[in-house]
Amino acid sequence: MSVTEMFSHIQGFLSADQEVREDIRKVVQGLEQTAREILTVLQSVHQPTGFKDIPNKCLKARELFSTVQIHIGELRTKFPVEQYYRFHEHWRFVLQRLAFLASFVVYLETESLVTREEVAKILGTEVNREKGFHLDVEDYLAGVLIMASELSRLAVNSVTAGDYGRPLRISNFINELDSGFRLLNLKNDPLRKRYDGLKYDVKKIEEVVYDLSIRGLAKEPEAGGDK
Amino acid sequence: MSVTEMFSHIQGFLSADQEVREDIRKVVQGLEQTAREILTVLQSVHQPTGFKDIPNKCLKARELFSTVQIHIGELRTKFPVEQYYRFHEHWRFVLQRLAFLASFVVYLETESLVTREEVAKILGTEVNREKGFHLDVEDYLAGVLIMASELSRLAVNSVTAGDYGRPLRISNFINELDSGFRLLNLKNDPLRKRYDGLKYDVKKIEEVVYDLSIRGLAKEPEAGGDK
Amino acid sequence: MSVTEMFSHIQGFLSADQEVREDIRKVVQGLEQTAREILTVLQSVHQPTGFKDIPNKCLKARELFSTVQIHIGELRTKFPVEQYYRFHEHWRFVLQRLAFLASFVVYLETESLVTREEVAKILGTEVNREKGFHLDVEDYLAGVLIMASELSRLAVNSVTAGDYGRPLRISNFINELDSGFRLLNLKNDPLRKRYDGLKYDVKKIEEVVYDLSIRGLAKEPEAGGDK
Amino acid sequence: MSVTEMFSHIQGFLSADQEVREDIRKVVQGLEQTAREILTVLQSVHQPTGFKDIPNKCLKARELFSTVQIHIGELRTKFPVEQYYRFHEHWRFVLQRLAFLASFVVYLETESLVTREEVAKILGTEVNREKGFHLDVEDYLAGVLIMASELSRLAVNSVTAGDYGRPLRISNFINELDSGFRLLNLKNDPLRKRYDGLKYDVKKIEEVVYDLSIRGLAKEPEAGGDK
Amino acid sequence: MSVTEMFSHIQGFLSADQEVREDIRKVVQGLEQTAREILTVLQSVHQPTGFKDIPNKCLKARELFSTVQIHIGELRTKFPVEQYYRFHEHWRFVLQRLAFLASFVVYLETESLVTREEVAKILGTEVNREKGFHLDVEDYLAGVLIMASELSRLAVNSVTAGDYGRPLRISNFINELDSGFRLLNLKNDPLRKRYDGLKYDVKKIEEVVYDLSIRGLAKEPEAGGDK
Amino acid sequence: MSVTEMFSHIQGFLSADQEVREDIRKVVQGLEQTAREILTVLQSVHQPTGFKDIPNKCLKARELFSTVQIHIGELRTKFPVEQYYRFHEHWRFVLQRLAFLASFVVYLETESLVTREEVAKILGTEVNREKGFHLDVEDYLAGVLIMASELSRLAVNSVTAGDYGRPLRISNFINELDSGFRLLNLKNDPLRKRYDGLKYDVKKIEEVVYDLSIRGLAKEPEAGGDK
Amino acid sequence: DQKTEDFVSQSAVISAFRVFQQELDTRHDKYERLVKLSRDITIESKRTIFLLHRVTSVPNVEEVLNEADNKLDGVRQKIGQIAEELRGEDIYQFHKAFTSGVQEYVEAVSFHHFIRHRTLLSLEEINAALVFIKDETVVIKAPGEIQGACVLTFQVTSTDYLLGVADLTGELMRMCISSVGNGDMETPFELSNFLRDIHDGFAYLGNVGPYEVSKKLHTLRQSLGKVEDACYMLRVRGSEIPKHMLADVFSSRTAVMEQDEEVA
Amino acid sequence: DQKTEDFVSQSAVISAFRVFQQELDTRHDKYERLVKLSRDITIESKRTIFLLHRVTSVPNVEEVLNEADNKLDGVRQKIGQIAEELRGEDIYQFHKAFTSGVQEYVEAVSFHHFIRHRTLLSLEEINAALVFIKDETVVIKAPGEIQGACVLTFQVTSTDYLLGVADLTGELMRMCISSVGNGDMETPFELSNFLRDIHDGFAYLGNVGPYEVSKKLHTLRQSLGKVEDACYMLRVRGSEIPKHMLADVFSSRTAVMEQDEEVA
Ligand SMILES: [Mn+2]
Ligand SMILES: [Mn+2]
Repeated sequence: MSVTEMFSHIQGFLSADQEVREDIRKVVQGLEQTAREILTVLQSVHQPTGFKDIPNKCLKARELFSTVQIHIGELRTKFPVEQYYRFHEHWRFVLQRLAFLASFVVYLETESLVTREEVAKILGTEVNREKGFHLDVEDYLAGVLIMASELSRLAVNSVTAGDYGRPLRISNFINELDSGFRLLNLKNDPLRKRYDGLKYDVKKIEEVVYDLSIRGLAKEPEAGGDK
Repeated sequence: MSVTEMFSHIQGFLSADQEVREDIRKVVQGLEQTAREILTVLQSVHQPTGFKDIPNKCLKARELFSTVQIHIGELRTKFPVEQYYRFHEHWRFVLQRLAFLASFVVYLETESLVTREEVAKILGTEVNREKGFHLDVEDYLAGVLIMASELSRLAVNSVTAGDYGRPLRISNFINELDSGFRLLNLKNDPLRKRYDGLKYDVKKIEEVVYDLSIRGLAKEPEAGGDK
Repeated sequence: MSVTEMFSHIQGFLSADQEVREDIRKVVQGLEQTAREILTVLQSVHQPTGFKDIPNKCLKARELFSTVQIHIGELRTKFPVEQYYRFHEHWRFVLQRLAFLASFVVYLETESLVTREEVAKILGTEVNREKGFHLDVEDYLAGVLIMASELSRLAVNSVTAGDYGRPLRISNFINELDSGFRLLNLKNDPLRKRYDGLKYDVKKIEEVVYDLSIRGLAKEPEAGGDK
Repeated sequence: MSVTEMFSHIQGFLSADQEVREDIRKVVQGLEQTAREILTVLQSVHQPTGFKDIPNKCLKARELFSTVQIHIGELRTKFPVEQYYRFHEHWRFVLQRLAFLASFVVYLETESLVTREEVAKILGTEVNREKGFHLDVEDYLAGVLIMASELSRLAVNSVTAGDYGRPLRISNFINELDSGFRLLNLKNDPLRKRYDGLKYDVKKIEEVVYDLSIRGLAKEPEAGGDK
Repeated sequence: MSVTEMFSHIQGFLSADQEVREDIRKVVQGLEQTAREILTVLQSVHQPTGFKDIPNKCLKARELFSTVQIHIGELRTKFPVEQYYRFHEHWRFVLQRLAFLASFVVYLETESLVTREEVAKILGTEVNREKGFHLDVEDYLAGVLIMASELSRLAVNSVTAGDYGRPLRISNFINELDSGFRLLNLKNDPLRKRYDGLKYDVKKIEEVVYDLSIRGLAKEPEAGGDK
Repeated sequence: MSVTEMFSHIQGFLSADQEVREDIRKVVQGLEQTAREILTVLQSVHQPTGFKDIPNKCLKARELFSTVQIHIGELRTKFPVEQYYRFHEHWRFVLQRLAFLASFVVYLETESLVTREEVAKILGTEVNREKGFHLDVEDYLAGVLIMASELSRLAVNSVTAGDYGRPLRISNFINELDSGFRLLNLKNDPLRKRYDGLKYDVKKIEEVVYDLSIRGLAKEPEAGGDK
Repeated sequence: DQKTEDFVSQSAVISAFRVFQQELDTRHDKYERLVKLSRDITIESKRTIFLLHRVTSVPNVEEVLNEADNKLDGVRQKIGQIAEELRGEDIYQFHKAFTSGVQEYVEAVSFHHFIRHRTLLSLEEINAALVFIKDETVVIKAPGEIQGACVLTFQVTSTDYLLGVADLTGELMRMCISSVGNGDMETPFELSNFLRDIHDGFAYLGNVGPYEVSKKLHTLRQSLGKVEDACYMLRVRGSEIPKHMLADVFSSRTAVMEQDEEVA
Repeated sequence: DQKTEDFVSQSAVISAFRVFQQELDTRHDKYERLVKLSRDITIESKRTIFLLHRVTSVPNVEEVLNEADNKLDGVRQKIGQIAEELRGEDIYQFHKAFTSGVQEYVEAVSFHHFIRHRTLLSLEEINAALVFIKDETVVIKAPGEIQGACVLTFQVTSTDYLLGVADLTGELMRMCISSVGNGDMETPFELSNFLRDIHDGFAYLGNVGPYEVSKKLHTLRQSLGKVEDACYMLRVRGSEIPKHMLADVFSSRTAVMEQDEEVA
């Protein structure tokens, strides 16, 4: 085989690779667009009027997640399954955002922590690495941490909207989450840095609960009733 | 000696050094794991139910500190005593965390400031640099400052838990600490930056005490009775 | 003159410059030490017992300012008078702290804003640049802003100490100050950032006054009558 | 599943991952050591005496490549085959060095460009991505480019050693290589940057040939005889 | 012990530490000054006229090294021997420069590689870590690498000065050095980066030898006599 | 118009812009491909056999330039004419390469400097900015400078190919070019950097001419007679 | 003969380069003039913003707004000078020279607009105000220019608009905190809603928007947080009128507020 | 009574701040004017440097030097305007505003000096040329100013001088390469020695010098390397006149050089 033939052959490889990347990029753009739309729907819960129909907003978000599933379904056809990590960087960012949005919806619906399995189901990915296009553990965790910071904002705004019970429930939830994360031995990487931010969210929410309880506004059964 | 011999000889040095570092890293990982466990035990004091059996939590933490002592005992065998500062960066972070945990336990037990000697005893290190594996003064101070920030959180949460006397006591303690630090002439380093954070803790705690007094809730005998 | 000679010549310049800086640094260290001592004296006004003998504390502080004057007197001998801004960075920080301390003392004594002339007199500097070692207007303003933040803390603590009249007086004072600052066109520099902090001080004091007024504790006669 | 259970489960994942990385790192260290040994063998071709027994040096290098194959065989047992790109960064650097060494040996033996298949065979990897641990196209190309720069050095040193025919042959070879690379549409990445260096190698070799021809020293039969 | 007493005590520690650092800094400044003087002496070998009395320049440098020994002798009295690595950063830079200067002098005198023992003797430090103020292996290696780059400059300038034999000798020396370094397993640190620069020095010197040999100017007995 | 509507509106703008950029990128890829093909055709002039049918190679290149014109024709339809500099970065690089290729062809054909007007005609662009898609003067100059560096290579290789007249003609040409560039006031930008490279090209060619002249190979009659 | 030919070809190259020299110098000089204009615009816009912040503490808002409008007229004149410089040019060629000034103008003018109308000034409105009529129609440079010679426009790009609006949010946050400090109970909520709308708008743009905008998103989010915190605190405080201590809130309240007004 | 007292104290604060406002605005405006002057100085100095590079290719060096001197006179006038602005000020207060312009001037003027005198222009010589006599002695601002009012000086700091000289070395390197290209066999060696002296000088200063200088040391070392390489190559080439091919070197050589001169 001559040098020219060798390099033509290699150029074949490279072109194929570039096409795969181009294809992936396009699908990811669609995903990002949908993710932004879901975000817009869910962000409205922070508005004074937004607290009233959270269930409705969740329904709307759920509908948009079916579009996400279509995109993901398309994405997995764009490259061989065993090359997931070859192209990981292309979708890592948007997948973390989507994991955040999924866990936020589930929290708003049930006030509980979404499992990785549920997120996978909502997004239309596999859970197990072996089965194909999956949600990486670290990306799932990143999504959960983004949600934690959104919840600290929600605690503040729910008070503004006159809902004094929610902060206490958020506080309990976020404390549980914090304990969970303390079980993990994280490397010194972006996830670790994000986790370091969690303690500020915990503190912020505790201060909201404090403001309510010192004014006698945190009068839910769970609050301990000690005053 | 030929150049090759010289460099083979030097490679011996370098390999030995790399092995020492590898060994240290492993022991430090164990220390970090234990530190996270102690933290989990102590974190629960922030919860409404946690205020009830602080002594119990301190006992549990004390038990875990004996594991710390074992790790430290192992660590000191890994390198010659006079090279402490050669490898300082490897354990500096975890040692500061442990100093924080030790001083927090002591505060919870006695509401007083732990001395460096006590911390050294709890962790199983020497106090004097000359005697071997010790706790550097600056690492001790860093640990104390982390505790100060934990105390401002505790002041907030003790109000939520209905304990109105504690914030005032914390306020006095932290003011004393602040005066203490003002005696120090700190360099422009990480410790100085941490110390700059202390004034926010002082302020936060003062605001908690304010909230209690304006509502007539700060009426404990310890409060000085000057109103 | 050969190139080598010229560089020796310049080396002379540079060495002299370094010596000047070394000298300045030493005097500035003394100034910082004294500033910390004055701060410790004045910090005690925040404590419940501290409200009683403010005049006494002011006297003590005034005494320490005479040490400041000695240091400043020494400082001005260290460099040519027209090169003030060449070495400005060395003392800028401590001079702002001292301007703060001077304006705080004057406020505690008379509840009025110290003038630049008075600060200069207290510190032993000139007012006009032309006359020699002076206090830059931006450093004076920075000092005043640090005091504003100290006053918001004082408003909080005076309530704790049972002095309900002081917050209202502070509120008036700080509002006047705020009006003054609104006249200035600041660049995007540290002073601007500090001035942004003033808004939070104003807000905090307003909250204290509000807390007092809804409880009928804001007694008008005390407000301003004592000047 | 409780939050604690979920996170314990996840910690299992993370620990396994960290162990895999630790294992890989160790094998890669061995590979690097062997690569350095091969390099030392091959470097000696640049010395005046080295030109004499190039075949011998190639044989020695070939022997060392069997050690490489053993390391690679070990490496592929350390992680599931479909996660090649998950850990790619760990061995990418050393694999490029090895691809360089393999293509340099083949060039010295046959004065022709090694194919990717041959490199794979020499290193003991697969050629096809699907079959398992393989040599990525871009890493192969990077190795070839490192060789090109080594050849420009060889052209220079062969003249010093009195071999006036070799530079001309290298020049032809490198020109062919350059044409080959011009067929590729490279992204703006490290490989592209390396390729930009190729033109300096081409130019350097042309200048060596020039130096020979202007002095009438490039008169070998292989030189094309066109003058 | 009260908090104030504790902190006064600690301030004692910190002051002592700062004084030690201040003392060290002053001695190091002296060392740097002397190092610059030695550099000035040795740099003159690059001048066209400088090649003539290299021995003389070496003598001058040797004299200045006795000043170095005095400074080092003073330095070792400034801190306890087992805290070498606590203050290492203060003298690391200048010690590497001095190791370079010592190895350059020795090369100019004997055209051989200085051993670590010799450098230690020239600078007046210990060789063994255990014995006290020593020259760290990595600092010695850094000094040797700086010399390598100086030698590539010397090869160029010796040709300009009409000395055609020196480059060939430098080339042999530097190749030996390169082989030596290839025995080392360097971490990914500044030293590694410096070592990566060595290959440019090797190449540069080879090109000088090439330029000489193609013009028949490299006619020393060692050159192989192949033309 | 509500804030949301305004952002949707702007989103429209931005999407349109992105599409334009995507379109441009595709056409530019085609241009780059063609440019690489022209380069391959012209590169062969550097080879000993290549000197024989330069005219033929120029014809081939001219043919490929008609493809360039088609691409450029397409490119100008992709965006509004007055926004050339909005998207300049997308094609700047390839246009400089093409300007180089055009000026190289013209030099090979006529041994004279192509005018900006001619380049524009060859590439199918306008000369005047007002008329539409044009060639920026700095891009034209960059192309000319790339050619200069190619000519220094050609001078070297023409000697290898036994053409001793060409270097002298190139020398005259390049000197004229250098005089032209000396008239320009360049900013510290890429063009300035490229222009700095011209000095080295001039130097290299001068060296070739020197080599020829000391050997009596620089035959005056050939120098310039053929224009 | 040979030499003359040389000379002719030489002067061709040299004279071509003389043309390039002039072209490059002209371009560079223009760029420099635009940079200077941009700096002037930045400074004057910043001063206008400082002036506008006074509205939270003075009794006569309209007076401040008018003064600011006058200042902005001055800025617009400078922008007119930019437009003059860019007459017949591709504005993107010189965009870097004046982008920062234009962004600062967008910030100032949209701040002014918000204070007066409580809405977001649109890009179209901004551009509509940047039409300049020139008196000096005497100089007619090119034949085709005659009818348009007396009207000049300047078009702010959507990127500059977005960057200006992103900075505006910082000023809105400052205004919010000041309002709380001045005892204003309504403005903070208005600002909070407005800022949330802008925040959601930017979030919706996401990374479709220009790169520089995404760098500012973090600050924007922080500002929104500060404003939401302020509103939260107003609500929490407002919730609390403890019965056992209740005084005549409203009378004392108004007393305090009157005093505030005197001070301002 | 209370209210009047308030009013008085209020106006004291407010009027103090009005003074501060004026002081700050004046300072800021002055800074801005100095920045603009500095930009002008930079551009004109850079153009002078480009002009000076023509000396390696033109027959009449003196003409270029004179033209450059005229340009530098223009720059000095601008520096005079800076001096005017700084009259009675602490120049370090505004130093950042004009430091880059002054450095570029040092680079240009010392380049000019080197070409004419082949020595390094000293800081003292530079400053001696920055003395300005003002005609408008009519305006006497302060009583003490009378005798000095018509003479203004500007002092380049040693740091600015060093930074300018550090940049000069880049231009010297360019000049060296150009000289080789033009067949000049002597200038490169002169430049090499001069550059080595400056390099050794900077090495001797070491980290005693300002921080910005040490950042430039690497580039300086590179420039020196390029110049030393060029001299090396001249020497190697010059060593080689192969006997078996020797032609009439000198005659053909001069032919080539004559031709070069025609082109220039
Ligand atoms: Mn702004
Ligand atoms: Mn320059």
